[in-house]
Amino acid sequence: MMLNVLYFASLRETFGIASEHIALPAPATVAALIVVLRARGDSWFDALGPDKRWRVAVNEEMAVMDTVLQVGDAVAIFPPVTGG
Amino acid sequence: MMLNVLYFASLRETFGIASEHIALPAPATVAALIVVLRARGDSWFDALGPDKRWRVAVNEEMAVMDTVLQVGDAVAIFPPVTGG
Amino acid sequence: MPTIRVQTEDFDLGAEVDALRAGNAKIGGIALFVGLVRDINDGAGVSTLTLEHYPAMTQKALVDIVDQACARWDVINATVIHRVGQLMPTDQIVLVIVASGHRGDAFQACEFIIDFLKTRAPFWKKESTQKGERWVEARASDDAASSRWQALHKSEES
Amino acid sequence: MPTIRVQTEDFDLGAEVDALRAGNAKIGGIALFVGLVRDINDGAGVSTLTLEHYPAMTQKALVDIVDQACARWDVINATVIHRVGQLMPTDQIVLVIVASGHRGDAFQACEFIIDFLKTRAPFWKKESTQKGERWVEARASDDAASSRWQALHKSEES
Repeated sequence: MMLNVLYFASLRETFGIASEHIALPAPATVAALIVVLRARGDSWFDALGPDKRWRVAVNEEMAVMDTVLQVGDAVAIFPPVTGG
Repeated sequence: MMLNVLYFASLRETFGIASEHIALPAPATVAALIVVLRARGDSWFDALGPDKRWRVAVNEEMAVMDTVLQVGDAVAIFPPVTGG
Repeated sequence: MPTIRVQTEDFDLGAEVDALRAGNAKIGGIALFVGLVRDINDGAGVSTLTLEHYPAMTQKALVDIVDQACARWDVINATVIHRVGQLMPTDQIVLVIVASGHRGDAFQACEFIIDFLKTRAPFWKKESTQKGERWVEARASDDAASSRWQALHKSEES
Repeated sequence: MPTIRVQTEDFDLGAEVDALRAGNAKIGGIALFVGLVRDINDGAGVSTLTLEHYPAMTQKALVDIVDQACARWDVINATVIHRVGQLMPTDQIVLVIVASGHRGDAFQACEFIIDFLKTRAPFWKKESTQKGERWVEARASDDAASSRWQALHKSEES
């Protein structure tokens, strides 16, 4: 299934990309997507490591590693927010 | 010694007077002044009873029954404040 | 320097915030409280509210409350304005503004000042309602709001 | 109806309070918080601050935070405005206003909204300092400020 993956703030700069389409075998969770992204190595492997602080939102709502993904979902990956 | 005694808000209306000079034998406390005022009877006796809520300030600072009065002190007697 | 005023005229909240800030780039957050005249108080329609105070004591009491707030929290600047005289429903009664480096201090100092003002500053309200005139009674909830800062203070020390 | 906006333009605090009140005589108190750009953050002089956000999610996140505040406290009306784009020291970043019948509810709902906004709304700050550009790190103190409302909520229920 196809997902729309978005990156924000320092992660967008680290990866050098703001968004992309990624195909993943269904059913999949956020954790499965992260495995695919880390497998790209280099900054992907480092920045999305379990020792790093980052967040995921699915369809504009905060999600966790177990959140199940559906075809067409918008998955956003970003550092902890710093607004206000 | 002479004191300047002031009444505010509902107590001013109850007593029908905003301020007066009262002579008291020195040394005296706030409690002694209250005894003198209550001895006037009627609304004075009722309004300043221990079952009623009222406050005293001496020279513009909150005081208690034991506060010692000096000649020329401004003693203000008023209901609990309701500003803000 | 804190601004502390008692006045019959209305105040302009935006202008007071601007004056308080005065371009100070150390200020990270401003907490503000404005109290308004409501038309219903304990079920009776209020047509006017008259505020009396004890002029010789009021300024002293407000300065003391603001000083206490400045001693307890990181306060860069503060403003307290309280109106007296006759007011109508929706009129502004009181304004408290606190500027700080950090929002937690701004909120706490602002709430402390209004809580203490409500129990320690010599103002009294008289309502004119359809049933006639009456002096507003002090609220137990205001005493509770004020005394919780004392409890907090003690626990901070321990 | 709450007003929730994300915009590049500055906002007029006084005008926003007026719009929020709209002559409603049930409002007894208004608590307000405005966050400003400071020129010093962790010791480096800040010359500009750039705010990025996730547009599709921002509005939804802010509406959700305000809804939670309305469910927990007596909120008559609320306003949240957050700026994005490039800002300078002393510029206004964020405005939260809560109108309530009573001041305690106004203060708590206002502080809750800004605390949750700081940890749950998708905004990111990048500072340009004399040392170059850097993304602002999330603060542990903001997580603590946000999570204490959860603790409070649990203790209210018990």
